[in-house]
Amino acid sequence: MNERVAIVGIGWYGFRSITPELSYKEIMYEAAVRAYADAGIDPRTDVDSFVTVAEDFDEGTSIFDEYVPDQIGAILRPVETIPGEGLHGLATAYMQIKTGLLDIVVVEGHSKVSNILHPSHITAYAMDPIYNRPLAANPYFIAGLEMQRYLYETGNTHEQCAQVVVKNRGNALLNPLAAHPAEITVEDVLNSAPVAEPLTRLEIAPEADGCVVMVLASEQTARALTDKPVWLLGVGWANGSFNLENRSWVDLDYVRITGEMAYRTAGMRYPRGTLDFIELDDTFAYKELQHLEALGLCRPGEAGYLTLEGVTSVEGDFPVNPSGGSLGFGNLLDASGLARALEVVLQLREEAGTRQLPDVHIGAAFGWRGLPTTSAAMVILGNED
Amino acid sequence: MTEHITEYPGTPLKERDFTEGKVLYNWWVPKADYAWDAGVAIGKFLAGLKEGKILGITCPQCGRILVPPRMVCSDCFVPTDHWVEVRHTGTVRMFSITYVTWDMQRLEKPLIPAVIELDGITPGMGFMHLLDEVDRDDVHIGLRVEAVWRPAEERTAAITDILYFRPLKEETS
Amino acid sequence: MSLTERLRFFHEAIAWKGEIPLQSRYTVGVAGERFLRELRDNARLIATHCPQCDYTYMPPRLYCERCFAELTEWVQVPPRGNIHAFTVMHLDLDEEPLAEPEIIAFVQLEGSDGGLIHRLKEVDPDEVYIGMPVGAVFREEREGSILDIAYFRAI
Amino acid sequence: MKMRRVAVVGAGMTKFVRRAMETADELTWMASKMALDSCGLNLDDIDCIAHGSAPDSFDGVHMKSEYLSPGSGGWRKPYIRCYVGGGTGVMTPIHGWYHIASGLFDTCLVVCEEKMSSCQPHPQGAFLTIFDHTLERPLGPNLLWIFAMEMNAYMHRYGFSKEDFAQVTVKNRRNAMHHPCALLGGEITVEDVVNSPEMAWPVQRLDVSPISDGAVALVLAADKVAWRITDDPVWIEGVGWNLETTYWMNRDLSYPRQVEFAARMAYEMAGITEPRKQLNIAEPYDPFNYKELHHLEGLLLADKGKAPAFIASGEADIDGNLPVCPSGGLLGVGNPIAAAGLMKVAELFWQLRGEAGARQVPGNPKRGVAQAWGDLMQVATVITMGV
Repeated sequence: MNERVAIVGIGWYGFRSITPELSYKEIMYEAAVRAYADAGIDPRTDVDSFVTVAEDFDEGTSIFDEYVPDQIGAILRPVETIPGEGLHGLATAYMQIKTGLLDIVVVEGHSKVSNILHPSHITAYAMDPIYNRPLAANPYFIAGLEMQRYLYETGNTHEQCAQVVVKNRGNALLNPLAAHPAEITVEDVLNSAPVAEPLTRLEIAPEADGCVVMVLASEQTARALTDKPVWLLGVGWANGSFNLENRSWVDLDYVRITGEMAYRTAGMRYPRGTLDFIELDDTFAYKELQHLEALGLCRPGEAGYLTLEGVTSVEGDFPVNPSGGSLGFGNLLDASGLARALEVVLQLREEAGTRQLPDVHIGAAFGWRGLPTTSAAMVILGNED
Repeated sequence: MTEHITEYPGTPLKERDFTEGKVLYNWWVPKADYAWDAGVAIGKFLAGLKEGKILGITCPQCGRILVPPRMVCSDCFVPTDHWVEVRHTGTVRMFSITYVTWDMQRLEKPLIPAVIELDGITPGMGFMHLLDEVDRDDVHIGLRVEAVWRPAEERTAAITDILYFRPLKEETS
Repeated sequence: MSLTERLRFFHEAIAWKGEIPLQSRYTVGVAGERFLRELRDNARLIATHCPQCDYTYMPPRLYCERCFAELTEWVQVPPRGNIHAFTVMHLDLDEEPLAEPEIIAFVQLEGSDGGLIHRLKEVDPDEVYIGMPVGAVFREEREGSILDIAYFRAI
Repeated sequence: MKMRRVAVVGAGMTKFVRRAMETADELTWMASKMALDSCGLNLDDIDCIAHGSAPDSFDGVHMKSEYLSPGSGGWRKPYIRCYVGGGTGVMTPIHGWYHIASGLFDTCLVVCEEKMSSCQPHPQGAFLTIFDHTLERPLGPNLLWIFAMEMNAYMHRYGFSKEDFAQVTVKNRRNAMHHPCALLGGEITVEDVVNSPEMAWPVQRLDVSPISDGAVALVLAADKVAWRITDDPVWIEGVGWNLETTYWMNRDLSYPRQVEFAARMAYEMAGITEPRKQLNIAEPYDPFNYKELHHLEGLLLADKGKAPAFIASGEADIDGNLPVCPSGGLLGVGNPIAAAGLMKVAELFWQLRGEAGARQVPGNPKRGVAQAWGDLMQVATVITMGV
């Protein structure tokens, strides 16, 4: 088995609410060309396997992996599509390299969510067809139920959730990649239109188009290719209970298990003290708090307080979502996890420009597949040898 | 099968079990509507169709003229360049004569889908379309065909701006 | 290098409209048949109990997702329980504003570890609270669907 | 650096039926439970789940993996789905293989499911949306079109007759008579096949495998763990997968290059230099009868254009020196897309353990190859196993 695996190249296209100037094939090509240039490789000769992340109904095409190989230079090569979170794709590439059979693996994930005319109908089509879908309710009700119960049990407040939006969309102002930066206040968030009380419109991450491609390599190859390898120290992923009626609405078992696996594979016993920062899913504002607590990065009920106190801001002791998170960067559906990981790589390579965090060595990216799933994945990255 | 497994799960049903109420079931029609960005290559191809042109694009490295056009050459992974107008005649490379629609309704008059290799560009380049004005027995691999266009004012920048391909008449050879 | 050519004018950008045209027919399954026929014929709710995990699945399942054992023990569950969580919905499936906001609640049914997600009616949103006792209102004309329960209301 | 060895230690499957009463999730559980029972394990002994299923439009659920996670045993476990069209059935055990070979896990439940009958008005309609949304769908294509064109190209190149292809349907349906889960086992004749109704010339009704619902599951275990679970583990010796260009209309469809590339990858890993001698059983993907021949050539088990002669020679029968599709294949057992490919891998598992009952290939076979195909004539997934 290969010992260690590193990210040796990153490339992206986007991120904006619409991308009418290019087709999905063309944004994939743009991101892939940048990643291959960054890694210094030619996909036609150097890459052993390609992993892409896509869901048929997000793309509007069945068996979407048919439409993937040409634009990322992968024809007549091993190519596999993972219908899952972008970080599930990263974990798959990690496993493929660790077997020793494959040396360089490319991971691709994109969003053309602007091409979906009725996104809520697509999300509703993922719900249980016998017990939940017949209600024909907008799937945001799941987030409404979860947020209400979460605030009720943990004592976090709606203002603290609003502060997450203020922080993340504010962080996005310093991130040229982000699609939805904004200077807003807690009052703006609390007064925005109610969607699924207590959830308001501004607490829902606005969608964005874009593509992320990453090149991973085994240790030996990574050292040959780049002097700034970003090591995959730990990986973790897990599912919870799919049915709405038997899942825990507050302490998310699947997030806890995902974190435990990632920490274990990274040999990390005290994550809060070892991680310098984290990029984690904030598809809904309350989710950032809920995920922080479920990942054991603060005590239950403490996440809201830490956010209001500024501990999780870019100047704070434990920055959360310096990229702007999905709220500021834009919700890329299943590719969101790759956008989180992209930020962690940029920070660890000290290429994050004006939002560069000082002296960072270990960061994590956590992704959730969004409504109505209980499926999460996480990677822990480091820049030290 | 492991010999000691004797009974396998799974309860087969007949279509009438649904109509006769033997099993309960739910129905759902997803609103899965999309507006896919055509982008540069296909956008220009569609615009060309509206003007009654079939456009291809060239790979500078391997020299192939690619139809349908694409912004990257699949073999070379090099960006393509130099648009080319392609002739409206070609050769049938593959075909079928189908008596069922996409959702398996029976057709009296068969549809004849075919892959047409267009003249004057790299062998194999072309696209799938329908044949018409031809008897099923006359269709063969190698049949020379020409495009039949929708009247200009009715064209909408779509693959269906070409109505169909029909056998080439005036080919003298 | 990347694309050698890009669009110059916005009007050059074409979006091709289309759909995935299909309809889906779902059998309700082994557990669903028994649950929904009982609901239709007798306006009663039944659940499956896993003796090993001592977990009562509502809605009932053919198997326990925790220990994977087949569930053969059916138990009666009263059509009432307490609100575990509720939300006031303002958007419909098309993300258009609802004419009237509606309440959707997760009702934990007595004697079960699960419950049902359903609409709450005959109550004003600001009178609803977590823990509130509610009961199912059954339709007269039932056909073996979760919608045979019209809604839940305060009891 | 030696790769960690991974074995199949258990398998289970449901009947393949045209319309199942059970929900997709219940079918998935039935196969998974049988696989665990077959090797005396329970869900707690499983470290991770490798799930595989094909178009969501069949079962009628978006993000189908989430809906099927309970039935796959995914509750509070690492769980990833892979999906490469029809090739998923053989991609999923490869997906499971690198879960364990990476060193992250010791045991893995591999499960594939498809419930095509939920797709209305006819499951075939779902295949409209595998074509390009802008340049092909407006023509109203049916999946039969592209199969018919490939069959046509293959026939045209070598001058095959429909009888050459019909013999495959006859062989596989005969073999399927001994498969307890088979949908179409039975004795038919070449004449029945060549006189069956024309659907999309040259494709006729009995050239095609049936729409089906079904699920299959395997249990994989790492080297030492496998020996503790069973006395005869079946080792995954070679894995290979490959994807051709999207532009099927620009390709010569008479020969599947991607199958050859995937086969070479798997043979190289398994140390197979002369596949025709070293392999004792072959399960090429047979959604259509001509495809079995097409894939035998791609798998380097028959010379180009010579596959029909190889089948006619009787060498491919159960008692031949290289039995092909002893399971009965998709044509006989059924074709619930993702589960169909995994049924072939399960067949190798039972055959190489001598547990195939009435279908058992004599002369205790040592090594077998299973292959799946998918997408627009485009993906190949190959796995070789041995004892």
